[in-house]
Formats: sequence, structure tokens, C-alpha cells
Amino acid sequence: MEEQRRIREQFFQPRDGGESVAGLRNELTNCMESGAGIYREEASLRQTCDKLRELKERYKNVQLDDHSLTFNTELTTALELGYMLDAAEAVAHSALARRESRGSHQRTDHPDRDDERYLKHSLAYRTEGDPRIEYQDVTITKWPPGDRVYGS
Amino acid sequence: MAASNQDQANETISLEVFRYRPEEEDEPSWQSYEVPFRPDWVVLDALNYVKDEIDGTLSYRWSCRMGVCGSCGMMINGEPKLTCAAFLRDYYPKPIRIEPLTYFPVIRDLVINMDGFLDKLDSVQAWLIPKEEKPVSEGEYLQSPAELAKFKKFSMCINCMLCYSACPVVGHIPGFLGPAAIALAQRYNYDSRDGGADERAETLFSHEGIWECTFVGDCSHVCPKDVDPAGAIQRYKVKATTEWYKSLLLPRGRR
Amino acid sequence: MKGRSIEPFFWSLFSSGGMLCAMVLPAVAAILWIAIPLGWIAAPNHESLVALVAHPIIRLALFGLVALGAFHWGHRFRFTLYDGLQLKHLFGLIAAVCYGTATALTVLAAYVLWTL
Amino acid sequence: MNPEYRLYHPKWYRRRIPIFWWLKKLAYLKFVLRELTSLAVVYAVVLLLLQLVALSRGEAAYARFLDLLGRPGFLAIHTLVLLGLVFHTVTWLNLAPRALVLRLRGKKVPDRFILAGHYLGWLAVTLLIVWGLVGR
Repeated sequence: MEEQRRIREQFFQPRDGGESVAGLRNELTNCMESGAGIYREEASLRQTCDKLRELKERYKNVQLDDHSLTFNTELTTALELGYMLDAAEAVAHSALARRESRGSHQRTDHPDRDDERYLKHSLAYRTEGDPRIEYQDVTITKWPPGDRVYGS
Repeated sequence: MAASNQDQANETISLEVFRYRPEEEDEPSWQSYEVPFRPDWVVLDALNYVKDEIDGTLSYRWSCRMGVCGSCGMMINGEPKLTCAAFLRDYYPKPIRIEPLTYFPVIRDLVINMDGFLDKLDSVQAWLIPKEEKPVSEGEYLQSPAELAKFKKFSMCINCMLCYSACPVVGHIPGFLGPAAIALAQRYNYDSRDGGADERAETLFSHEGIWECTFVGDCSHVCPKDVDPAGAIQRYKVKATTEWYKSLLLPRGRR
Repeated sequence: MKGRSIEPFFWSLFSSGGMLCAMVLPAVAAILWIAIPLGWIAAPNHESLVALVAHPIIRLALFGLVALGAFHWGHRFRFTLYDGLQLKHLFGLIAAVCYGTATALTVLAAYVLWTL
Repeated sequence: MNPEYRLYHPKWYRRRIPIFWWLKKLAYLKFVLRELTSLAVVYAVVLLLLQLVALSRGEAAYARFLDLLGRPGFLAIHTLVLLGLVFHTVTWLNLAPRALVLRLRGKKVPDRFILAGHYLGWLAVTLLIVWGLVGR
């Protein structure tokens, strides 16, 4: 009931000049694609992190056309967008903190793998501001880390 | 190709969409939307354009956009189709009429209630009932390619319910098990690892099971995965009839 | 369930009747009721036809054709009335009329062919 | 807001099926025509029975019956009946591979062979009847 009231207050208040779900979602896609894609670097990641902060702020002002309670898919996409923003932030901030290239994603400013510092799981915690990034050790079982090489 | 896309950038196509808003109205109505015509767009792309750019209140189900999840089935110009596989270019320049899957109760707009279908799937026990249980330590249940071939066709079903909307018998007799449920029951009946055929027969042989089918055949025609549920039902009728005569000749013999 | 539902019995009559009629009736109709009346082919005389029908196998075949054809119709027409005209609520009456007529035709065929 | 609507209590819309549903789609119309061939079938077997009755009542009765068959009205009806019967045969045989799945040495016999087998059977039966009625 508490949650129902919160959702109603956040999404069903009539607003002027609010943000559209689709508009924010497109901006989210573009900023992740351009700054945190397969090739990324510190500058692009920082830009993405800043943009995400802005999008999260604007998300509070999201405006829905649909205020009905029957199969309201606009509401579900709005809720999903909130979670996607959280997940995107976790991804971008962990990537920013990880000054190495591992797997298919390349930090062009740090092309080598650094097992010394980053053979770890990144853990992102939600805070009032940016997420806090911590690390957990990786248990290697069958497959040790290797180089990601193409066309060999 | 790029040039022709440019040429068509300003062309539009209209969608005539079935609307039903139970909180506001008793009867459904039609609403038109003009969307850009792009030859590489499918109807689902056009609906997503409407939802994102024109009218956020339009409700419909969709997920994978590639003919795998089975959630975006709707009536397009009266034919049940996956909207992710229906290209605008096949209808252009005529308007496209979009309705919820027919014979199902409509919850809202293009969203139907599928509880009846799910209950039917349950009632035919469309899952593997192992012939013999064995502990995991004894390994897998092996199957030869020939054994796989016996049921593979029926296992392609994605539960999109297009076949129910193609079947007039489903429309007239809501209790009829229907094409997909029977085809999926057959998928397990034909599986060499399965031993549940007798349990399923209880439901399948019943009045609202296979006997209601009059082989209209449209279910197989609209199936996006070529499952051929109509064929599955006919084969079941043949089987049920032989079983019936057998049980007549050997009253206490089998079962 | 097996044995409880009578449906497989009627379905077997329907499908065997459908197959038999599919194979036999177009030729019979084309010859007896189109080609001969139009004089395209000479009508076999009365005597030779009586001799043909006198053969027990022919008689049995004719009985099978009429009886199974009648039940093929009875079964199929029953569902046509159910769905085509949306008369499912009269299912008891419709089934009785359809299968009743088919049974009557079967009895009639047996009588005619027996007394031939 | 619609006064009959109650919160969290869905009000579903159900569509009625029109009585002429089978005119809405070519596939349905073909289906209903296929089902109506049963009328041609029952007409044919009844007529055959009547012809047998006429045959058994002697030469004069049979001649009267043949005379009746030659009238234009009956010829017209019988042309329609023949068309119905051929439609029955074609639709019936075309569906046969769907109900009949044969396996030879573990392999499914392709549908076109089953189909060809049925059509050859039809041809053989037809020739047999032609031979029985006119050929001798």
C-alpha cells in the first residue's frame, strides 16, 4: 500500500513540461553507447557518469500520458527505466574505476589486463550520490584469465 | 538502399488501432495514428513509435522483437500474426488494421487475457513425465536423432496463441483444448523419455478435447513456427480410434 | 475414458466413409448421372446391370458405400450445424437427427440390397 | 470514469462471433464449402439406393428412372453434385498426409509419396468402376 501510494505520487501527478519515458530512455541508450561502449576511456566514461547523474535528476520529473490502473505498460516501462538508470550507473562507475582492459571491453587508455589490481569482482553500492565501488576476490577454478585476441 | 530510405522518409502509413479502456468506456473504439513508413519496419516498430512519440496510453504486449518470445501476436487486417514479423511494406500504402487476438477476452487495448490458454496447457500436462525416474548420478536420459525427429516439429511451439485466434471452434466452444495445447501434449507423447501419454489421454480423449476439432486447418496455416497443430490433432484422432476399438476387443486387457 | 466416449466410433465411420466416397463416388456420379443420361456413353442394359448387382461382393460394397456415406454425412453435417449455424445448444437434437437419419439409410440399404 | 468500473476488478471485453463468420475469410469459406460436400455425398448415396430400387422393379421401372435422370433439371443438379463430390475427394485426399504418418525403417515417408499413393488409388478405383460399368 505504501509502495502504491509512492508510485501514484511519483508518476500520476499532473505535471507541466515533464520528461517522457521514451525520451529519457533514448538519451540513456545514446550516452551508454557513446561513453561506455566496447571502446571506452576515462574522459568518455566521466562524460557518461555526468550524463547519468543528470538523467537521474530529470527522471524525478517524468510525466506519463497513462494514469490508468489496467495493464498500464507506460507505468511499467517508467519503473523499468528507473532500474535501468541504477544499473547503468553501476556499470559506468565500475568501468571508470577499473583502469585496465579485460574481456571484450577495451579501455583505450589502459590497453593491458592488470591481474595485480583488478582480478576482482566490482561491487557497486547505492549511496546518496554516486555509487560506491568495492572489490571482491575472484576464485579461479578451471579457467585462468587469458588474453582476448581476435583473428589469431 | 540508403537513397530509397531517404525518398521515403516523409511518407507515412496509417494504423487503425483497436482501443478499449475499461476504466472509461464500455465499448471499444478505433483510433488512427499516422506513423512514418519505413520499409524495414515491422508493425511492432510502428506501435513502438506510437507509444514513444504519439500516445503513451496505447497498451500491447511485446518482448523479443525476433519471433522467439511469442508475446506480440495480434490481428493484422483480420489475420493473426506476430507483429514483429509483419512488415509495413507488405501493406503499404493501405492502412493497417490492428486488433487484439480474437476469441480471447480483451483486458485493454491490444492486450488479451490468456488465463484460459494457460489452464488448458496445464490440463494436458504439457511437460515431461519421465518414463522412469533415475537419480542425477546415473546421468542423462539419452536420445537418438531419430527419436528427436519424432517430436521436434511440435517442440517448436512458442505459445503465441495465433492458432487459437485462427480456430473458429475455439471461438464457438471456449472449453475446447485448442491447437497448441494438443500439439504440445503430442510433443511429449512422442518423446522417447516420456511416459505420460495415458495421463494426458484422459483430457485429450474427452469431449472438449480432440473430438471438437473439425480440421479447419487454419491453425497450421497461421503458425509462425510450422508446428502443424491440425495434423497433430488428426493423428491423435487416429490413435484414439484404434485405442477405442482395442479396448472394445480386449475389455479388461489394456489399462 | 477409453470406451466411455462414443466419439471414436462415429469418427471411424466418418473417416472410412469419407475415404470410400472420395474414391468411388466421383466416377459413379460422372458415369451414371452425367455421361449416360447425356448419351456420351451407351447405357448398359437392364439385364447386365442386374447381373452385376447380383454378385454378393458388389452388393456388400454397395451396402458399405451407402451406409458409410450416410454416416460420413451425419457426422460432418452435425458439426456444420454446430459451428456453421451456431446451433451448439441443440446438440442433442442435432446428433439424434443426423445419426438417426444415417441409421435409417443404413437399414434401408440393407433391406433393398437383401431383397434385390 | 465508467461508473461500473471497480478498482482492481477487471472488466473484460468479449467479442461475439457473427453467424456468418465463415464469410470473413477465404480459408473459412473453403472450409464450410468442404464441409457442405457431405450433402453431395448423402445425395449421391440416396440416389444410388433409389436407382437400385428402380433396377429391382424391372426393366420398365428402370427405363422410367433413366428418363428422369435425363431431364435438364436433374442434369443441372447432378452436375453440381459431381462438382461437390470431386471437391470432397480433392480436399479429403489432400489432408490425408496430415493424419497418416508412415515410417519405413525408422524414416518418415515424405508427404508427397503418401499424397501420390492416395491419388493413384483414386485413379485405380475410377478405372475399375469405368471398366465395371462400361468397359465390358
